[in-house]
Amino acid sequence: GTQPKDEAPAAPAAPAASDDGGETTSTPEDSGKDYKIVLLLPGPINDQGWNATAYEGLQMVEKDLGIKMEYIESVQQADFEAVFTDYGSRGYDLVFAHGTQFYDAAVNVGPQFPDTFYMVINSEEGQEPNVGGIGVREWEGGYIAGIIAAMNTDTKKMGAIGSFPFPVIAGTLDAFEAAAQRIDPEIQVTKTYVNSWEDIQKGKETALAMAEAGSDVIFCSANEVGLGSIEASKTKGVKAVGYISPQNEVAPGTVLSSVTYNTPGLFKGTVQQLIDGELKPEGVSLGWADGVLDMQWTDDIGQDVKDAVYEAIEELKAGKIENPYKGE
Amino acid sequence: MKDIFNITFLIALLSASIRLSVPILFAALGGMYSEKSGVVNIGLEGMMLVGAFAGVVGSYFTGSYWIGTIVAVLSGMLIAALFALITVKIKINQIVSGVAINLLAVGITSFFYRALFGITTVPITVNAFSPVSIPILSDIPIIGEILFKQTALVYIAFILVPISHYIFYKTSLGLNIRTVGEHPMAADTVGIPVEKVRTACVLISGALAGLGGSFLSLGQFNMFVDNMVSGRGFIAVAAVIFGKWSPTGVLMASLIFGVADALQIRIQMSGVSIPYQFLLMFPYILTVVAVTGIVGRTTSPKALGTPYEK
Amino acid sequence: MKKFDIFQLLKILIPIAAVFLALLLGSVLLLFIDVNPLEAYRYLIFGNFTNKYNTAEIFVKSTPIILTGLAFTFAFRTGLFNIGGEGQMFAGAMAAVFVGLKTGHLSPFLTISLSLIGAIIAGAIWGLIPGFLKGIFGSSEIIVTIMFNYVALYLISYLVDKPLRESIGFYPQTDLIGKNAFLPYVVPNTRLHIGFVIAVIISIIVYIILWKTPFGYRLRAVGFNPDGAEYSGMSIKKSIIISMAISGALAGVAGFTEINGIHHRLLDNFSKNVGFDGIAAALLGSANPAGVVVSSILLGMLQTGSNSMQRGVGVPANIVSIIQAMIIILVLAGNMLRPKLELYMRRKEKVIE
Amino acid sequence: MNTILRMVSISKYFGTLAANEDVNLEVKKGEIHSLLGENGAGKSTLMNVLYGLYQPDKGEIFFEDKKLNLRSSKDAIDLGIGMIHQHFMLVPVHTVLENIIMGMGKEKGLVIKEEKLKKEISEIAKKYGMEISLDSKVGNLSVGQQQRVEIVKALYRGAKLLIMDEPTAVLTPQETEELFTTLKIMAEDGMSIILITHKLKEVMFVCDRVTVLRDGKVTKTIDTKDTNELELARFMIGRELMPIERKQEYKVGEPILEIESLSHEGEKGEKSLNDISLTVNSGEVLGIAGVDGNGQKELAEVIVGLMKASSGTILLDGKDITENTIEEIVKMGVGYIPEDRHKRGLILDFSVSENLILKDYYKKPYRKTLFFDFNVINKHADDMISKYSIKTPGRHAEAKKLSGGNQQKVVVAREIHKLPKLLIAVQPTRGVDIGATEFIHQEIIKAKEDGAAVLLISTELSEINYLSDRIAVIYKGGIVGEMDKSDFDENRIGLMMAGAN
Ligand SMILES: Nc1ncnc2c1ncn2[C@@H]1O[C@H](COP(=O)(O)OP(=O)(O)OP(=O)(O)O)[C@@H](O)[C@H]1O
Ligand SMILES: Nc1ncnc2c1ncn2[C@@H]1O[C@H](COP(=O)(O)OP(=O)(O)OP(=O)(O)O)[C@@H](O)[C@H]1O
Ligand SMILES: [Mg+2]
Ligand SMILES: [Mg+2]
Repeated sequence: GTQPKDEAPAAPAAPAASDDGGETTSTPEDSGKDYKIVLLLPGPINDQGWNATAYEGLQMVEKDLGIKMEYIESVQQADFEAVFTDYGSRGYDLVFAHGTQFYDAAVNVGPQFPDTFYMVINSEEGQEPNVGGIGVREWEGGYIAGIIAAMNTDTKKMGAIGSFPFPVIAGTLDAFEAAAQRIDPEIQVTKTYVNSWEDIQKGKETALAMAEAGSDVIFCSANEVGLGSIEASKTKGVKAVGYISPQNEVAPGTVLSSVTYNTPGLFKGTVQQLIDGELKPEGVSLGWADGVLDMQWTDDIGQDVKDAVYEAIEELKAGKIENPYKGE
Repeated sequence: MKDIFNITFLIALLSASIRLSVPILFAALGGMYSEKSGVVNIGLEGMMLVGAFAGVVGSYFTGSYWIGTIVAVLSGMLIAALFALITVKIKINQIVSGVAINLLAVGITSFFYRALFGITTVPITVNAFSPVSIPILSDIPIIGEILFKQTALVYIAFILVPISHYIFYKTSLGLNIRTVGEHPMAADTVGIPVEKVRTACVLISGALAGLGGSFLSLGQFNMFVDNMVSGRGFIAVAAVIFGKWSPTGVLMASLIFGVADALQIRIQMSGVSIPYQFLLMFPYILTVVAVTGIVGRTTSPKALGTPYEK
Repeated sequence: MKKFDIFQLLKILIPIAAVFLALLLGSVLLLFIDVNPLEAYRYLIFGNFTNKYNTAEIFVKSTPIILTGLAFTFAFRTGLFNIGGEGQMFAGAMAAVFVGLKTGHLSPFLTISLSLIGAIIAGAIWGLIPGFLKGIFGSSEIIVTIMFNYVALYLISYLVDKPLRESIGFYPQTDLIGKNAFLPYVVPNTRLHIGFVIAVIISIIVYIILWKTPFGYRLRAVGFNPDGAEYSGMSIKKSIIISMAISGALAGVAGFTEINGIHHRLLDNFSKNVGFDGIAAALLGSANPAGVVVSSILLGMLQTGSNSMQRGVGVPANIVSIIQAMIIILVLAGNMLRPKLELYMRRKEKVIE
Repeated sequence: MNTILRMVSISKYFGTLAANEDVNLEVKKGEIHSLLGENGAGKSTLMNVLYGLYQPDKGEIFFEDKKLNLRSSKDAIDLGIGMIHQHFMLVPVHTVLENIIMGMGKEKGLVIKEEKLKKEISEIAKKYGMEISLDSKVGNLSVGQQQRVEIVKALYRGAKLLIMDEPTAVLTPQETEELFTTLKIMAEDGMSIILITHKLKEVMFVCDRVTVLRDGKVTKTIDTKDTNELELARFMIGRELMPIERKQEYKVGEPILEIESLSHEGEKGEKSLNDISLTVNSGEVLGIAGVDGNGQKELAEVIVGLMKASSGTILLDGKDITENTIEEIVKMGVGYIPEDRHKRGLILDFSVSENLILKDYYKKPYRKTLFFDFNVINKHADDMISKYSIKTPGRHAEAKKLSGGNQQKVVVAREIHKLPKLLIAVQPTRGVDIGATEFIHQEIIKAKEDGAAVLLISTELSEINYLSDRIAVIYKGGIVGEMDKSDFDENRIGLMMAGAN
């Protein structure tokens, strides 16, 4: 089963000028390509979403940098500390932990193994000496999805499905709504949660119910559940916005376009920093401005939509838009 | 909320209920065969998962979703054969065997998916069922919309109910199954091969659970994703008990569960202020209430759960 | 004398052979994905013993399994199938967190005791309701406990989403419980907390209750033959309710050890499947407390071992669950076949003599 | 007469226990052959081997001069061997029809043709005088009726050889007589019958030859006309049976149990007890005679509190106990030997020693503070085992491992040992061999002489006659007559039991 996790990838860490030699962990001198790097995934690797894109990152690192990364999947929350401890004591250079929920454990274990760097994806914090975080402003993706959706609705009703009310998910749905209402304040967005990452039938039925109640664009942030919502949109002849993975091909004609995550690039960037000795124990937060998010367009999309999207992206890059989610 | 409870809403609700109840109905009917013969089958979940996976594999390699469905049935039977071997022949506790089968099914479906298709970010899609409108019947107002514009597998599920009823209560085969489940020793003394009957019933349960799984992957979708059964097999186990081990009872139980689930989704959308988690609980609580209020003292097959030893 | 030894030896040899066979089957899959089975199994078996920390993890893992295993055992011995260990553990966890959050400032002994009591009560209630429905209305405890697993799951989801959400209001999880409510570690620099000791003590208590007291005698009598128990003047309803409450309480303690010992806060889906592992442990251990402890440790070892196998040679998680399932099946099959083998050997011996 | 069955040198082991060892049995065509032996002698085992349920470890079976290799009872049935088991092999929730035809799919087709089957079955039933309603649920039938279902089931399958394992243990004299008439008709038709019973009188009356088993071995095969009851008993138990003399006069004490217009309604509202009034005094045995299923079980269970009376009062020692729970009634000193030891009397999975404290488990001295005192419990068990000569591998053996007769002794020992004020004994010697019967009878008399009031409920008139000081007859839930022992007349009572006045 899939574990609780936060949803979203990020991209090549900002180049960020390295300060003094402080606490960097890997030693550039002996970069004889013999790095020991591992990727910890909270769920199964073929979840068609969060974990699967991480795996793509692993493959990219291997292809582009020639460094073989290991991975382990479905790591249970109860085992986080044990796993960190194990890799620390075995002298790994870099441990990727693919989800914020790893952060506490990383902070607890980190200090015992100063030679290992723990990089927690989706964490916006880091801690001396060796825990870093790369947060992804996932809501920025939701925002763009909201614009695409809003410009394709006739009924002025749309549906947004989330897995769990985690901040990233809730923020994404909220941003989706905010963007849509910016386009047209009359638009109503129905938001629901399914408490699952994998119950594809529930995703489908939820989207069907939304369509039956008048929504004509569906958006979903919940891994496999999203495939269910796309299937429902196809059945009902309404539209969907693809998310995370390039999903245009899942249902051509139904998926308007996909907002995708460049997770692979994010891994590559971090490994590059390791090689360059530039890893820093701090948290960064990445979004459109950092190339973490991307668009997969279909031919059905008109130029007006593209223009509106690019305009919004520019605003996001400029930091002119705030995350509508403020926590509970 | 205002315009929600009208006739279109009702139609939509009931068709959703049917879709949601069909996988449960398939598996629960299967579970009923197994339980009627005295074998508790907690492994339905795993058997469904195997069916869901095998259906996609079959359709992928042959291009035919019907062949896919047959492959699903056969694969369900294959894993059921293992279950029968360990529970009926070797007589390992049926509950723990079921738990092990579920664990195994999660593992092998995921393993073989990766072995065949690699690790994908977008799932492999295959040919799958599309809804078939039954001529004339589908034109009946309301009912036609709800009942007769479904995929072929839905019709099969519902036809299986009267067929099972006939088998259980009108044929000697059914009598033998019931005898084995009530009093295996008595069955033995009249020459009914207890272990063979149980094995056959477990195989049937695997076949039907496999069908239920393929309904998910081929009837509702055209793809397999890990763990896509998501607990429906456990609900089916409950539906067997809830339905008092009778085909019509199982049908009712599955439908009630389907309605509850469909309703839950719609209430959540209507924007009521009940936390959504409580709505998600609703079908489960309803089952408890129904089991307590309606079913009452259950009369399970007497020998249920006990391996037969001379 | 010689006879005795052989049969004692069989008790150990057969499970070992069963595990060996399971590994042999697993190695086919491993070869298929180009992993050297010998190396993988070196990690599986010895991976845990390379350092103190990993070895301690075995017991960390087995702690909640022992408790949910005892929960199943207790109900099983009194004629009930409690499939709800998972939900009862969740209930215990909810209470433990609540108490830990509210009383974390008290002295460690006090706050830990209160958490434990809270978990016991909550688990007991979560078991008592199905017991009550069974006793009064005859509702199948199997169904109700399965349903209650889901209800508990969603209840946690609600608690961490709304009322108990961490004070900064960000993640759907509770705040950390007070430091004083953390279970003390028994081996330094490991995560082995006192919960393991508690679990072992509880298993002894369960044994004593069931087999050494009139109270347990009565519950068992109702379990084996309700008609006979009724005839001798015992109330069946009361017994069922009491048994389920105790069974639930035992699983509730697992929630306590997981929260106060490991997670220190409540989150969605924590320690998933421990309830089902407990069922396996109970039946692998022939539903007696000593057996439960031993088989829980074995399952714990299997889990940590397979983690270490995953880490060591990159065996995917799905093969791990296949191997685990095979081990459970084959060890139980071995147990079932042992008496037949013994009989066969005994008879042979008799003929020879 | 030619031989239909020869079992040669049959051995069958359970674990290391030899249930049958080198047993030879020969049955001729058209004969009624009795198989005799104490509880646990190996009779049922031998028959189960013959019926294909057990595979023998050694030996050969010849049926109609063909050597058999039976793999299951299906094989035996196909050859024309029928068996009526000691414990009925009927499914309570099935109808009579379903019970009769179950397993016959091969012969009768996949689809059940109800009307046709009913006609065929009714014909056979009529021929042997065993009409039964085919639509009733077997669970609602009396034991006697169930017996008929079993017989028709075997006949319908076309048995040439019919094995009957203790068929008369639960029948009334009339039913037994009817059964024997039927058996004789069958034998005349050329059918062979193997009859297992513990009642020597029946053996002498109906059987042509007898084979006696002891400890799994044959001790004798003999024509009934060449032997007598006493000799048969000696073959069985290896010693003389010495019936004890019964003192005819007795001293009646205070009334202990007083029942006033007691009624009870069953689940469907039918009256199972109808306005019963009875008194049992200290120091006497009141025997209740009656055909099984006429309210005996309800009478006993209402008194002890297992069922609730719908009207009337029950006084124990002058105190009204009508509304009391069974727990309270047990505590007031009521001993109860239930009709069905497997269902009520024992926890079969508990050890002998545990079963012996079933009603006193929470009392001192078995308990010290919160815990059991196993020294006391074990000593108690050993005492009981030796005093009541219970044959068991040991006090720790599970009750289910004991033979039926020894299981009964455990119940009797437990209920009598406590010196109850009131002892309710229902069918106290059902299925028990003559040695053990004799012993149980002695114990009941001893209890009475020690001052207990005994309510004896039995379908066996000889037992009623032997033990009772006064006798009442129950019919359709009401008492149809009461008499002193001196007025005992088997015929008259038999008629009253059948409802005649
Ligand atoms: N399935 C079995 N497993 C182990 N032991 C058995 C089994 N069946 C019978 N026995 C033992 O074999 C012996 C013979 O039993 P059997 O039932 O044949 O006796 P029986 O002569 O029919 O006695 P009864 O008069 O009480 O019916 C007994 O000691 C009994 O305990
Ligand atoms: N699992 C077992 N192990 C050992 N002995 C057994 C077992 N099951 C049954 N027995 C014994 O096998 C014999 C045959 O069983 P059966 O049920 O026919 O009882 P029985 O002795 O004939 O009793 P009853 O007189 O109550 O009718 C009995 O003596 C019983 O105690
Ligand atoms: Mg017998
Ligand atoms: Mg007997």
